[in-house]
Amino acid sequence: MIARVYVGLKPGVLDPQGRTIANSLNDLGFNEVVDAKQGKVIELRFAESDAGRDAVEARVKEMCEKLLANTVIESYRIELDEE
Amino acid sequence: MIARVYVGLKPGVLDPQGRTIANSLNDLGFNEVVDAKQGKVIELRFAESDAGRDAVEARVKEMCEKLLANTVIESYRIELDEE
Amino acid sequence: MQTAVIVFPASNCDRDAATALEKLTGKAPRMVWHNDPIIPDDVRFVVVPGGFSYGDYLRSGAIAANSPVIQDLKRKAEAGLPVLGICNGFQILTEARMLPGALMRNTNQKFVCRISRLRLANAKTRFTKRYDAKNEIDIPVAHHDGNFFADDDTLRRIEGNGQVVFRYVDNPNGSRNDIAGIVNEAGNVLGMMPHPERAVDKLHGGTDGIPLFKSILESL
Amino acid sequence: MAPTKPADGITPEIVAEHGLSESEYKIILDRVGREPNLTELGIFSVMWSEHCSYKSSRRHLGKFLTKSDRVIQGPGENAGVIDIDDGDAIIFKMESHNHPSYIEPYQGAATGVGGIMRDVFTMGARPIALLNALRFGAPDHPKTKSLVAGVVAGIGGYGNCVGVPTVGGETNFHEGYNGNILVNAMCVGLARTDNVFYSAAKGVGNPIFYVGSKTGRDGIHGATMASAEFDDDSDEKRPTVQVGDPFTEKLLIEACLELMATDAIIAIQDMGAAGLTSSSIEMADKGGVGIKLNLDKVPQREEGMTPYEMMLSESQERMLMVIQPGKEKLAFDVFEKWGLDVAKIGVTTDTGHLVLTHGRKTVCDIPISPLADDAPNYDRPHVPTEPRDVLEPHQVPEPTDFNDALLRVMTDPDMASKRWVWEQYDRHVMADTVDSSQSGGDAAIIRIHGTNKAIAITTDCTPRYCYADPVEGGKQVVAETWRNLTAVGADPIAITDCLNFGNPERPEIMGQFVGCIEGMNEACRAFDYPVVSGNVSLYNETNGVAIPPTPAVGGVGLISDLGYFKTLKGMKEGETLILLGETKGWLGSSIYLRALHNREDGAPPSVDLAAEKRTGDYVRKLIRNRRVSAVHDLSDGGLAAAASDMAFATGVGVALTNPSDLPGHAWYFGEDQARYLISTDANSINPILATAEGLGVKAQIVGKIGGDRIKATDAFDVSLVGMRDRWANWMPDLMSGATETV
Ligand SMILES: Nc1ncnc2c1ncn2[C@@H]1O[C@H](COP(=O)(O)OP(=O)(O)O)[C@@H](O)[C@H]1O
Ligand SMILES: [Mg+2]
Repeated sequence: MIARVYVGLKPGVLDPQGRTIANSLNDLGFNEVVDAKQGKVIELRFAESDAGRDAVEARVKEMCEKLLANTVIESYRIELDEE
Repeated sequence: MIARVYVGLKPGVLDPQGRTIANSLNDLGFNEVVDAKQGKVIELRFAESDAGRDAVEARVKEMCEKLLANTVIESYRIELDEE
Repeated sequence: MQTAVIVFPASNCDRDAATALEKLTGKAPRMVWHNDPIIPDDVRFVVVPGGFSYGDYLRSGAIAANSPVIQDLKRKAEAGLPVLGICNGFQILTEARMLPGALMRNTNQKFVCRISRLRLANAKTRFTKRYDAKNEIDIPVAHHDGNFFADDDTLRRIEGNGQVVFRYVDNPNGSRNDIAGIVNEAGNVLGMMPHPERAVDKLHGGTDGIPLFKSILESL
Repeated sequence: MAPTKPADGITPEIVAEHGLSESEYKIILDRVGREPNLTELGIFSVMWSEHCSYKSSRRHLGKFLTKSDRVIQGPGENAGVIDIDDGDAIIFKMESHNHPSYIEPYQGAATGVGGIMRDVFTMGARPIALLNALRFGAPDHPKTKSLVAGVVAGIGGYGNCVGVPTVGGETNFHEGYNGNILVNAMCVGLARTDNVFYSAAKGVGNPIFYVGSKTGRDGIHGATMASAEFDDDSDEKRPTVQVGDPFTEKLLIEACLELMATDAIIAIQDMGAAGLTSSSIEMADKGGVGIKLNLDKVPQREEGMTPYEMMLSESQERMLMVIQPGKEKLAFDVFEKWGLDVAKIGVTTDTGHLVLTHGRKTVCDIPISPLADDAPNYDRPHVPTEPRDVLEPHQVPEPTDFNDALLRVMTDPDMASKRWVWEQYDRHVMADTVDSSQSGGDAAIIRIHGTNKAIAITTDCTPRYCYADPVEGGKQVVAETWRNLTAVGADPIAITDCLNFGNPERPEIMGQFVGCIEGMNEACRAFDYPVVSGNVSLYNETNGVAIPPTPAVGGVGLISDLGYFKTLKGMKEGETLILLGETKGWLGSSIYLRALHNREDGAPPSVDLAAEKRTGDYVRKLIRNRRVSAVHDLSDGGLAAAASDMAFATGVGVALTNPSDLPGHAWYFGEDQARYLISTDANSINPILATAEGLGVKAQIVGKIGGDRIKATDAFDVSLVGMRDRWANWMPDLMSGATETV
């Protein structure tokens, strides 16, 4: 099983990285881009186990709360993939 | 239209971030995690236009090659979303 | 007076902090390793130093905030132990929720190292009393992620409580309200991006950091 | 790229792909006594590459002065070691990472910093300072900005994270580097003289330890790449570049220094270019022993790696060491505490052979001595550079507008402030930076922790002089570092160098190389200022066009008492400026000529080494006697530029005069060597002038300090703040809108 965790800034949090990307794209002549946001994807690979989907998801959620996302500024979304 | 660009290290390229994240998850007791990789998602919002999907995709590809990905060490994947 | 500096893998201002503490207390601080479950009981003041704990991978300070020693630091800070988090230390304290807000990438995306002028926003804290009538000081900054963010409610609250201690005169990183350093509500935990420990020596960064250390050490 | 599967036969194509000539291959056949297998061939090819064997340069490097009373270790080890009294030793070296930085600027520059730091802490030193000498293409070349952005971010990203201050350097722009930028990094470390570590393996049956990151397929053939020219396809080839991991480097430093405090280490060597191959062979060769490695034990990042790949990998942050038998557990414990990969991968033997096993099979068994001793050593043909005519002042047009002339000189790409660069470097970490790029000063000053003494460090090179006249240019490079150290009051001790040139197989390039070395060496001898370490980077060419010859030099000096140092900052209102040294108004190959007339012709200033010595020794004496409040040497841009630098740094104006018969442009912008500007109070003027006369040092009053303008009789008159803004904004303006990969 593989889990993909998408972490992005919460709405309302200024995203300077996104801003810079959009500006740079405009400078390069990609004027159709009006806005850009940058986030992270963390892909986790697990050891073989018989834990069910829900159990895995619950664990990944815990990882996010504890470490992978800073919920003061970020929100996250989990995707599981059986491979 | 929205484009999502996923950028990750090419296979075989050292990923110190991913390794450190995996180690840290293990330290926190998430022993089921054997490996972690960290990548980026860049979400681009476009101005209204009648450009077709293929045309947009071609442009985003150009953005990736020029700016969004460092193709010496990173590979990318584009996803388009009509909203 | 016994002080301590916490050392994480790739902390790198631990020596700077230790040098400053030794100079001002006459006694070498205890260097407490991140894996130690307990900060020794004789320690009266703790510095969480700057640097790049765990390479700043994932997010600055995130991994360090989960280390065993920080769990003990949290307990002891709640019981009143004074703590100073400098730069990466500030990032760690916010990640550990010992201080509100978060430190994001500098708006211009670049690491910035310069002497920065700070305005004392609250000169009455345990950390700033000794600045006397001075209201501007020069302290070096050196960071990539020093852009302080808190949502509107939090910002209003900390401003209202007088928790904002230092503001940049010339904001180098995009911090909201030019915030350079804040204390917790109880006033015993200070986090700041500028490096006061690099300003305790005429030959190196000036001496405007000395009153900060004196304030807190004398309050003990 | 070479095939990585074991081949049955070595074809001429495979030999050529490995950058080996037919005659070199014949020697291999002879020394091994049979046809080598692919792994063995790969090992020979990297060991005999230009990068590892110095085959074009070795015989010339041998001419350098390498000894003095203070030299503990000269060239030949990972870095040079000098004695700075009280049991303290300074260990330093400079190295290039040019090719990788052109291909992937961030990682190329970052791993360059990582590599040079490993060279220094391998020898038992804690790194205490980093410098960087950078050359980029023309500012308006389409690649320049992103290369600048990436290289600077990479240097900062690595050094800042490891926590070693980056305290100085230089940044030039010239179209000659359009296709080949230069990224030279220097590291200085501090050790105890009785605890310096060397790379010679000793004894038989001693365990060999591998420590640090796992081995991956990074940068295979990096060493041969560094020895090849670029062509138009290079952008596309994109060989696997290495990614740096400063976090692991920091752990490696702490762990190695911790183990070095015990007696567990017999020998230690970092894995730099050509990784496991060159590190194991150098250790064995220096110690006169054999080595047997079990490649199955090498920590690996990827599956299915072949012996060939493991031996040639350039994965970063790895070290090899020979451990004292019985101390294995101690070593394991230290490295595990720091969370590093550690494995015992082999032993020293008495066979004189490098023997590798993999999957229980012997995959390599070759004698070690020919790898080192029989490495090619070429006497490449060289022709000297044609001397140029000397340009007399009247042959160079005077400016119609001196204010504009000063502006053009101060905003020339090489002259403008590099704050944009050094603000991205942590210059203060470690609590001992007394002066750094911050003041724009001549040399950085780093205190020896816990003492009242310091070292001064600088890097310099003036490629346009070296191009015009390699011998004079070579002298000038060494003299300028010596002058910069002198200007802060330090006793210059020794240098390291990074010799960046084009294709040595072309006689005119080889002539530049030989000429620069000759000039450098002459200066080293005149100053008793030896070369203790260095690096050569050749084949810096694109499509047959070579870079300007660029022998970058890093100089180190000692300030034995911090009560007596000076910088270019600190002059006071009302003081007098005195110029020491002779001015003939040398405008050939000057910044003035380039900035105003877009010309780079004319012979470069000649360097009178005796005058340099006389004048420099006097300057140091003045600083020690507290006779001066600020000192700056004169170099690019001459008197006008030096005075402006001092005014910018201090925030006080200057008013210059021209007591000579020379026309204004020659007096104010001439680049005669062996000169310094000093600022002093009224009481000291006469004693200074009198003593100078006695010493045979020319001394003239050339200006006054005060006000808020930079002005000169019969020449310019501009506002200090206005000029400083233009000087300061050149680089931010250039870089605004720079697009770096995100
Ligand atoms: N790449 C760089 N990194 C750090 N400092 C730099 C860099 N480039 C220039 N500087 C700093 O800018 C100042 C001026 O540089 P330079 O003109 O080369 O000085 P000088 O001519 O005295 O050797 C010096 O203090 C130098 O250390
Ligand atoms: Mg100089």
